[in-house]
Amino acid sequence: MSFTFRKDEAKGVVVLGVDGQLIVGNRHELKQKVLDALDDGERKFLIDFTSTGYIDSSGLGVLVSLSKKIREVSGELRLAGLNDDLRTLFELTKLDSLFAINESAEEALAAF
Amino acid sequence: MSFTFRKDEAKGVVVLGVDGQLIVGNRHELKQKVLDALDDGERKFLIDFTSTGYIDSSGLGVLVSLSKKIREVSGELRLAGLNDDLRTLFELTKLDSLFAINESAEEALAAF
Amino acid sequence: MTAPLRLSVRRSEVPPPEAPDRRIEISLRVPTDLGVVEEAVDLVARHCLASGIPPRAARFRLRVALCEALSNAIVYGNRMDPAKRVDVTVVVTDTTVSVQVRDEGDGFDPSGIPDPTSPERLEMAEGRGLFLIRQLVDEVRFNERGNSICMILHRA
Amino acid sequence: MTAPLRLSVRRSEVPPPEAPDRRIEISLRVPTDLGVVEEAVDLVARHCLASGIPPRAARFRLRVALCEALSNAIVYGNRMDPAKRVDVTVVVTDTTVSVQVRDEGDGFDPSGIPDPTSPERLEMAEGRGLFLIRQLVDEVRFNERGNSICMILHRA
Ligand SMILES: Nc1ncnc2c1ncn2[C@@H]1O[C@H](COP(=O)(O)OP(=O)(O)O)[C@@H](O)[C@H]1O
Ligand SMILES: Nc1ncnc2c1ncn2[C@@H]1O[C@H](COP(=O)(O)OP(=O)(O)O)[C@@H](O)[C@H]1O
Repeated sequence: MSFTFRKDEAKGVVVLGVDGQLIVGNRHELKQKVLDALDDGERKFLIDFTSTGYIDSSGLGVLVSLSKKIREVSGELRLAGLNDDLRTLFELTKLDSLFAINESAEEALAAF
Repeated sequence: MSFTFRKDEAKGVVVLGVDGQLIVGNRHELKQKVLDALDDGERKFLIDFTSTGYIDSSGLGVLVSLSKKIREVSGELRLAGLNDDLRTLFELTKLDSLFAINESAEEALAAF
Repeated sequence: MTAPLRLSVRRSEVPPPEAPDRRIEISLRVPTDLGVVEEAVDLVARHCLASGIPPRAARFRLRVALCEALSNAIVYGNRMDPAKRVDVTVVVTDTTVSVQVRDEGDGFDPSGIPDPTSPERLEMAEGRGLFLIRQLVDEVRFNERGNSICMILHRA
Repeated sequence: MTAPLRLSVRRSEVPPPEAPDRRIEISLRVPTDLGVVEEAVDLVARHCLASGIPPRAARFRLRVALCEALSNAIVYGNRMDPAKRVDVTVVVTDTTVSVQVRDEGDGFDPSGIPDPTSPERLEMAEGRGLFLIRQLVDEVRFNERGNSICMILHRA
């Protein structure tokens, strides 16, 4: 698993890509990356799941707590690139109601 | 597994291709095909292993007994298309000394 | 035989697998280490593929469910004790795939787990593991002690 | 963070598998039917691939050896009795792949098998099965009764 991390300067959005699985063994890395960026003053975040295999409940849990943290500082978090399988996880857990979800990273960026 | 069966008219050679495995469960089919052709008066045979996965000892056994049958009627049998793995089976069992083996079906046909 | 001819004989298919024989078991011993969960899940998924579980969705559900069960076994069951092991056994028959995950812990009572989709729990970071397992597979069974979970997917 | 940046974090690799834990077992029950030998061999070969046995030559040797052992178990061991079964168990560790084939027959004495490559035997149609097994795998063991053969390939 690896994360990619870049800044979209035009929109001022930090874009994180999850390459592989977002699960119990690595979720802390994603969390730390976002917390560090919040400390650096970043407020807009896009997490792109286009290259993600699967997410487990602790991965979902990290997304929930990041979403809270970002909201607390009036930031914005968007998710994008969920395939049908991944989207099912959000629907089953009703987390689709908690997140702003866009089809693609482009659409998500446009929506900030 | 399937066998292909054709007659090379120019050389008067019956060419059998073994597609898949030549093993205990199907060797009788190959044997029967060749015996029928011998009955029909055919004398030159080429068995092509280009599309063969593996051969077991009973497959080797069928080749040995066909070779004997064909020699008894002054016929000729050639084998071709053995990859390294298959060739090893003939070498380990010393059957490479019993058979006329050519690299390719073309070379074998030319050698009749 | 005078004209060139080409015929192809296909072996008759293996008899339809009504026989209760067609049963493959895969077992795998996993150390108590969250770092190997992903590899263990991948390995089992590859064996499921080798056993002929093709629908992508089934493999996805199995991977997530197994990941949950493994991390629960490691964290809650074996309490991260590296001297303990988790045993995974997959049984593939013509009709089902069952995945059993057994830890060396004291077990627990799975009936007392609250619904993580209720409004007051929706924003909690934890508590979705068993819920997801139950949603993703067709049948979930625990042993009496509660240290072994069996997740069953019906094929086709 | 002012300039666009791109960094990639790789999870540290799973600890080197010195641990005797990394052990996968695959078991398969095969009916006494020569028509299923090919399918059983294929299935085991696919699982070996899934377990990470890559060298083509090793898989070839394993397929031929397993095919021999299965047909012996069916023909000589179970004497074609459809009420009997053959059990195949494959154990993959980091250093070896062992394939055990057990039938329900009376067993035999494998020490008394003549060399099929001797000039007087070279043109015989039979008698190359056990010889091939012994040549193709690194180690062959029988149980005392002689109804179970274990074929071991060393990895790397
Ligand atoms: N194998 C296990 N052994 C002991 N307790 C377990 C086991 N699996 C789950 N539990 C208990 O069930 C609870 C709910 O687990 P789960 O639904 O996976 O959510 P989470 O792991 O996010 O808390 C855990 O907090 C734990 O107390
Ligand atoms: N599983 C078995 N049970 C009983 N006898 C066996 C078994 N496997 C092999 N044998 C005996 O060993 C002999 C040699 O077997 P093998 O080398 O495979 O050659 P082949 O099968 O061509 O005769 C067989 O003829 C049989 O008598």
